[in-house]
Amino acid sequence: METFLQVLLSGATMGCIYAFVALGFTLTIAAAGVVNFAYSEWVTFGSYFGVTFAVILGWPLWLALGASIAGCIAIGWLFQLFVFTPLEGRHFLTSVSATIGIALAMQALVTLLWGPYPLTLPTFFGSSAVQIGTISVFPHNLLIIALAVLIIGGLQLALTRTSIGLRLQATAQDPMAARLMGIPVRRMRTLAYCLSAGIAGLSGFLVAPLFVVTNTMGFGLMLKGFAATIVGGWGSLKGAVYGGLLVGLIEALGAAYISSEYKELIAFAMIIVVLLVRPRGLFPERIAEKL
Amino acid sequence: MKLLTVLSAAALALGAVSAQAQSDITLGMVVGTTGAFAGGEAPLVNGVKLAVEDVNAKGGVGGRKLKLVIEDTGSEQTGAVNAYNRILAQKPVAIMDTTVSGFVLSQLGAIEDEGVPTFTGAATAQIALDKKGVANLFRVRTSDSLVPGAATRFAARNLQAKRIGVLRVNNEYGAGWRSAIEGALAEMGMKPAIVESYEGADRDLTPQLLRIKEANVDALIVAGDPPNHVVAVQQIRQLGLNAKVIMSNSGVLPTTLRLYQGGAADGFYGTVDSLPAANPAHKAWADRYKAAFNVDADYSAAEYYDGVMMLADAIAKAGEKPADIVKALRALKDRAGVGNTYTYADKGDGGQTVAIGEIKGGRLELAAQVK
Amino acid sequence: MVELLSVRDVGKTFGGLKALDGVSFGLAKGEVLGLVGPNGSGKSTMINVLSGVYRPDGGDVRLDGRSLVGAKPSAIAAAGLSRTFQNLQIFGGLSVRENVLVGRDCRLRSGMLGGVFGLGGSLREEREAKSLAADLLEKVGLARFVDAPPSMLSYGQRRLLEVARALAADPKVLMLDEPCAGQSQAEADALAVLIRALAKTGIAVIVIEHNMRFVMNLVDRIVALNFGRKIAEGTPEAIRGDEAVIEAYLGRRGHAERR
Amino acid sequence: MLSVDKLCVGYGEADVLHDVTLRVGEGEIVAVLGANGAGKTTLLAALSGLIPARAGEAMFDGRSLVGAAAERIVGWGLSHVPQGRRIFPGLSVMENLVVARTAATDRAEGGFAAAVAEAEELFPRLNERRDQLGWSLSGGEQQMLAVARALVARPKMILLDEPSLGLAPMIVETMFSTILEIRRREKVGMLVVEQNAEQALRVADRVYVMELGRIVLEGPADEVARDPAIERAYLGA
Amino acid sequence: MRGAGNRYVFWAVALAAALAAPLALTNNYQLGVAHQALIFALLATGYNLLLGFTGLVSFGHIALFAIGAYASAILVVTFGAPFLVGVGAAAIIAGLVGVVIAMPALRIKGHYLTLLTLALGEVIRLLIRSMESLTHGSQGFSGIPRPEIFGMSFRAGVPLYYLLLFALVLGVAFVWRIEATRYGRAFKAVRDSEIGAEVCGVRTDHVKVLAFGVSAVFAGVAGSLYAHTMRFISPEFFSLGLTITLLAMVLIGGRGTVIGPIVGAILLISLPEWLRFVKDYYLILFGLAIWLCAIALPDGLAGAAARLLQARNSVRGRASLRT
Repeated sequence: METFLQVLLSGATMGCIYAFVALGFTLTIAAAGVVNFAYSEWVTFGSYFGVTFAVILGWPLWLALGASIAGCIAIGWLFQLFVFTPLEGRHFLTSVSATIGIALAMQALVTLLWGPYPLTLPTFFGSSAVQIGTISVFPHNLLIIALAVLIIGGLQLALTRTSIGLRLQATAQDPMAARLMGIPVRRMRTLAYCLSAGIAGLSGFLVAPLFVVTNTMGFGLMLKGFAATIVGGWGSLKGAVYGGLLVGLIEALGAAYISSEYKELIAFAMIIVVLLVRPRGLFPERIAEKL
Repeated sequence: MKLLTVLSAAALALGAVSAQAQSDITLGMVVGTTGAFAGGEAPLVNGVKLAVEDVNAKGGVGGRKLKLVIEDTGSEQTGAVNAYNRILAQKPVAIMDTTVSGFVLSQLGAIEDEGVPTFTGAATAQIALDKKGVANLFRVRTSDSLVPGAATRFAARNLQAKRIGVLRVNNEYGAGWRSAIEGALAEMGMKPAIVESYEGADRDLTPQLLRIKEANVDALIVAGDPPNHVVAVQQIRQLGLNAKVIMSNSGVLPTTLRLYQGGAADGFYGTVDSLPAANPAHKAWADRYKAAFNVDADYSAAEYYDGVMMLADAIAKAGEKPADIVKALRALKDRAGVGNTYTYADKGDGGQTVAIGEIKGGRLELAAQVK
Repeated sequence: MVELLSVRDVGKTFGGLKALDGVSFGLAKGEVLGLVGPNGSGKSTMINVLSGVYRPDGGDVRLDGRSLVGAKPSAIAAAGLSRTFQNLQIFGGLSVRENVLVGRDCRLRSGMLGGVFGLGGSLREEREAKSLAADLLEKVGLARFVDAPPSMLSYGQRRLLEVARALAADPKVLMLDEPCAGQSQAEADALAVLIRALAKTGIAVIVIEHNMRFVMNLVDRIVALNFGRKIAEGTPEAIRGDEAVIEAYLGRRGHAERR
Repeated sequence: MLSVDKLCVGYGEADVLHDVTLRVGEGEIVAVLGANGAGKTTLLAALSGLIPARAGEAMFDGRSLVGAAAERIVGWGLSHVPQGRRIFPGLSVMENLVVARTAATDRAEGGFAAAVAEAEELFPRLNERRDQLGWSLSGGEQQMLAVARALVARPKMILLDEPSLGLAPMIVETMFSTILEIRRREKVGMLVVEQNAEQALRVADRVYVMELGRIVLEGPADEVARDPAIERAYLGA
Repeated sequence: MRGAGNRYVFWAVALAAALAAPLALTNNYQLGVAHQALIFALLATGYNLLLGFTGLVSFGHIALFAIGAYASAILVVTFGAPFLVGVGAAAIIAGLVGVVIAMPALRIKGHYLTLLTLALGEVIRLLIRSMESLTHGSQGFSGIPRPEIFGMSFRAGVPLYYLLLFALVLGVAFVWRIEATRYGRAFKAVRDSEIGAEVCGVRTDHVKVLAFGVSAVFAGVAGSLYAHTMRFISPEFFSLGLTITLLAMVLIGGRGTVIGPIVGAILLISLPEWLRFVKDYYLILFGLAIWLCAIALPDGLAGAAARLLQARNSVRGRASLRT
C-alpha cells in the first residue's frame, strides 16, 4: 500500500507533466490543425530561460517563472509568423517536417547560447522531502500537481465560462462559422499559439529542477506528450489531459509492479491495446464523417 | 545522383583548403560539440587545447607546430563515423577520439584499416584492448573492466556492505557496468541483491528506488549519465533510502557536482580515474585548467591532455610515420601523466588507476586509492 | 420482368434518423432507372447501401439472385455493380488512363512479382487492359487526355472519367450519382446518348440526378424518394403529374395559391 | 439597403456566378430560388465575405462588401445563417449564442440578456435545450439555433441559406412562419436562398430565380408563383 | 510520349553519374558518406512505397530496418552464414514482420495509425534490446564483417559503393516497374481515395498489407547492408529520431515519386557535411533548410520540379489542343 501510494504520487507527477505537454501540443492542433514537433524545444527553452533568469541573473523565482513564460510566448509569437501561419490548412506531414527542421535548429542554438554543460534550477521549496503518513512527498511534486489542477482547471473554466474562451472553442470547431459570428479567427489562433507557448514556458520551468537542464531534455517529454495526445483523442483538450495522466501512471505502475527493465515496453504495449480497443482515442471528436 | 558528384566536388574543394598550412602537424579530434554528448565531451576539447598550447609553447614537435582540427560527431553514430573519416582525409598525425563506446565501435574498421594512432576515452570493456587489441588504438582512461570492479570491492570491503544493489541505465554503458559488477561480486562469492534499470531519458526513478529499498541493500552502485545521477541522488534522499551510494564516474564530474542542490549528494561516493586532491601534479594542472576555462577540471580532460603529451614525445622520438609513432607509444611503461598512469607495453589499455572519492561539502575528496 | 437487381425493404438509420425506410424496387437488364427526390431524401444513402459502403440495417439486395448484403465494396464491384460518386473520388495522383485501369483492377489476375517481372501473361493482360481503357475513354470523349493528370480535366469531364472508370469493371449495373452536376447542356446531352447506348448493350443503369429535364428525357422508369421512403414509382410522365412528387419538391400547391 | 451589381464569383478556374444584380430593401424579404448547383449558396458566401468577388459591386448600408473580411461584415449588421447550420458542435446552445454576441448586441437596449430572451421567445425549444451540446440537437433545433445566433448579433439584415434543408415539412412551415414573425418584430430585412419554392414564395415580398449562376427571372412573389417558368426550373419540362 | 523519353534520358544520366561518382569520391570520408546515402536512399525508396504511394504514415519503419540489420548480423556472425544468406533472411524476416504490423494497422487510420506504428516499432526495438543472448542487448552488436559474395570481398570503399549502388538500382527498378502494374495503381488509388478504390473493386486491405510487406522487405535489405557497412549496430541507433530523419528524407525529396526519396536521402545525409564550413552553426542552417523546404515546397523537391515541368507542358499542351 505504501509503495502503491508512493508510486501513484510519482506517476501522477509525471502524468501531470505529460498532460501539460500534451495540452500545449493539442492547442495548436485544435486551433489550426498544425502539429508542432518543435514543442520539445519550446519546453527546453522554457527551462533555459528559467535558469537564465533565476540562476544567472539571480531574479526571484516567481519573477523568473513569469519571465520564462513570457519568453516562450515570444517564441510562440515568432512561430505564428514564420511557421504556423504558412502551415495552416496544409497536410499534417508538412507541419511535421517544417517543425522538425526548426526543432533541430533550436536544439543546436541551445548549445551555442547556454554552453554544453547540464544546468539546474532550484525549486520554490528546497530539495528535501516532507513525510506525510508513511509516504515521503517532495514539495515540488505537489506544486506540479497543484499547478496542473489549477492551470488545467483554470483553462477549462476560461474555455467554457468566458466569452473569449468560447470564441476560441468556436474557432477550433468551425473556423468558417466562427468568422460569420464576427470572431477574428486569425487573432484567436494567435491566442491559442501563445497559450500553447505559455504552457511550454511553465512546463519548462517546472520540470527543470526534476529533469536537469540539457539540450536534449525536451525530446523524450514530447514523445510521451505526442502519445498522450493521440491516446486521448486527436485534437481533444480533455483527451490530452487524461492521455497524459494515463501514460504517466502506466509507466510508473508498470515499472513498480512488473519490471523496470520492461517499463517502456509495457507502456507502448498498453498504448497499442488502447488503440486497438478505441481506434479513435479515448475521447474521439464528434464530427460526423460525410461521403 | 548528379547531386552526389557535386557533393564530392565540393568536399574535395574543402579538403584542398586544409592543405594550405603545410608546415603544421595536424592533430585531429572527434567529439560531439552538438547534441546529447556535447556536455560530457567539452572538457576533453579543453584538455587537448591546453596540451596543444603547451607543446607549441615549447616550440612544437621537431620545430613544427601542432594544429588542432575538431570534427563534430553530432552525438550520432553515422556522424561519428563521418567525422573520423573527415579527419583522416586531412592527414592527421593522430586522432583524439570520442568517449562514446558505440561510436568508437563503429569507427573500428577505419581505425584498424588506416592505422592512424588514435586515443580514446571510451571505457567500455567491449573494445578489447588487451593483448590482442587493435594495435593503433590507445585507451587514455581506465577500462570499465576495472572501474566497476573497484567500486564493487570498495563497497564490499571498505564499506562492509553485505547486500549490494545495482541501478543502471539501460544502454551499452549501463550494461557494461552491470556485467562487470556481477563479475566482481562473483569473485568474492557474492551476488547482487537487486538489479534495477532505467531509460536514459527517465526522470522519475521512484519505482526502481522503492524496489531497491524493499530489497534492503547496504550499498547501491548507480551507473548512468550526469542527469541520471542528479535525479537519482535527489530521489534517493527524498525516499529516505539508507544505503551507501557509489556513483559511476559521471556522477562526480565537476560539472555534475554543481548540480546537486543543497548538499544532497554529501556522503555519496563516486569512481574517478584520479583526483587532483590526491596528486600534486594533477592539482597544479587542474588549477591551470580552471584559470584557462573558468570551470573545474575533470580527470578525463587531464587524460586527454596526457594523450597529446605522450603523442608529442613519441613523434619527437620516432618521427611522424604512423607505424613508428605506434611503435614508440607501445614502448611506454608506467608513464605518469597528470590524469593517470599509462602502460601500453603489451596492450592498448593504458590507464590503470582508479580512485574512489567521497562528496563532502559539494567537493570530491579522496576516500580510497584502489591502484 | 426478369429482375437483374432487386432491392427489398432496405432500411438504414443514422443516429435515430431514418435515412432509408423500407425501400423496394427492381431493375431489369438494359433498363435505365431514375432515382429522384429532394435533398436529403435518401438517394445517396441508397447508392451507398447498394455499393456496400454502408451496411443496411434491414432488407436485402440481390444481384442475379445473389445477396450482396454484408459484402465488401470491392467484392460488390467484382460481382458486377459499379458506381460513380457525387463528391468525385478521382485518383489525383494517377493519370486519366490509370484512373480507368484502377476500375479494371477487379478483373485483372496477375500477381505482384509476375507484374514486376512481366511473367505469366501479365504483359498481355496489361496490354489488353490498356486498350480497353483507351476504348472507354474514346467512348466518353476523353481520348485526348489519356496521359494527362485528372487536374487538367474540367469538373464535368471528371464526372465522365468516373463513368469510364466504372465501366472498366464490365458492370452489369451502373450507378451514376449526379452525373450532370457541373456539366454544360451539350455535355449532358452527350452523356444521355452514352447512357442509352450502354443500356442497349444490356447494362442496367441507375441515375441520381437533380437536373429533372435530363432525367425525364432519359430514363425508362423513375423511383421517387422523400424522407427515406419511396413516394412514387412509374414512367417519367406519370411522375411529373404525381401530386406526392410535386409536393415533395414544391411544397403544397394550395398554400402558394392562397396568398 | 443591400444592392448587388453585376457580381461575378468563381472558384479556381470555374466561374459560378455571372453578372448577378439584385436589391433588398430595408425590412424586405427577398427569396432567391433555383435548383441545386444554381449558385445560390455561392452568392451568399460572396456577400458575407467568405469568398472574394471577381468583379462587380455589392453595397450594404452604404459600405462596400467587396474585399471586406467576413468577421467585420457581421459588425455592420449583416448576419449570415450558413447552409447546414454550422452550429458549433462542442458548445451548448447558450454558448453558441454567447459566441454570436457583437458590439451591436451590447448597444441595443437590454444588451445580451434581452437579445437571448427575445430569441428564446421566438424559439421556446431553445430555452428547454439551453445546456445541451450543439451536436446533440435535432436538425430543426439546429436551424432554430442558427437563426437565433444571427438575431443575437442584432442585424439589420439576415442572409438565410436553405433554412428548410433536411427538415420535416411541419418544422419547415414553423420555420417560415417564424421568419415572418422576425420581420414583424425586429424589422430586419432578409435574403432567403431556398430550394423549397412554395414556402419561400409564401413569405417573400420579391423573388429572384437563378439558373446556372444567372438570374433568369425576378418579380413580386405572387407574380413569380404563377409563372410556369418556375415549375420548369425545378421539374424540367 | 516525349515525357517518357525524357524520363529514360534522365535516369540514364543519373545512373551514369552514379557509376562515375567514385572517380570524384577520393577518400574514405566521401565514400563513407556516399555509402550511407545509398543505404538510406534504398530505405527511403521502400518507405516511400508505404508513405508516398499508399499514403500510410508509419512511424515504425525503422524497427524493420533494425530487424534486417540484426537478422543479417546474427546469421553471419553468430551462425557463420554467408552474406547473401544474411541479406535474404533479413528481407524475408523483415517482410513477414511488416505483414504482421499491417494487420492491426488495417483497423486504424490517420494519426492513430501513426501512433500505433510508433508504438509497434518501439516494442520491436525494445524486444531486440532485451533478447540479449541473440542480439547482445544494449551493448550493441560489433564485429560484423563487410560483405563477401562468392569469395569476392567488398571490404574496400569503392567495391562496397558499387555493391550498394547495385542494390539501390535493383530497388529503384522494382519500384519503377511496380508503378506500371496494377499494384502501383492500386497503391496510389488507396492513397488518393480509399473509398473510391474499394468501390472500384480494389481490395484495399490486401493492398495495404502488400504495401507494408514490400516496404518492409526494402527495409530489411537496407538494414542488412547497413549492418555490414557500419560493422556495428545497437538498439539505440534505431530510435525514433532516425524515423523522423527517414520521414524528412521522403517528404523533402517528394513523396509519391520515384526520384524523390533518393534525392531526399542524399540531401539529408550530405547537407550537414556540406554545411560544416560554418562550423558550430551547421545544424542551425540544416534545420532552417528543412523548414524552408517544407514551407516553400509542400510536395518536396521532386514535386516542385514535376510541377514546373507540368506547367511548361500544359502551356504547350493547351496551345496544341486549341488547334
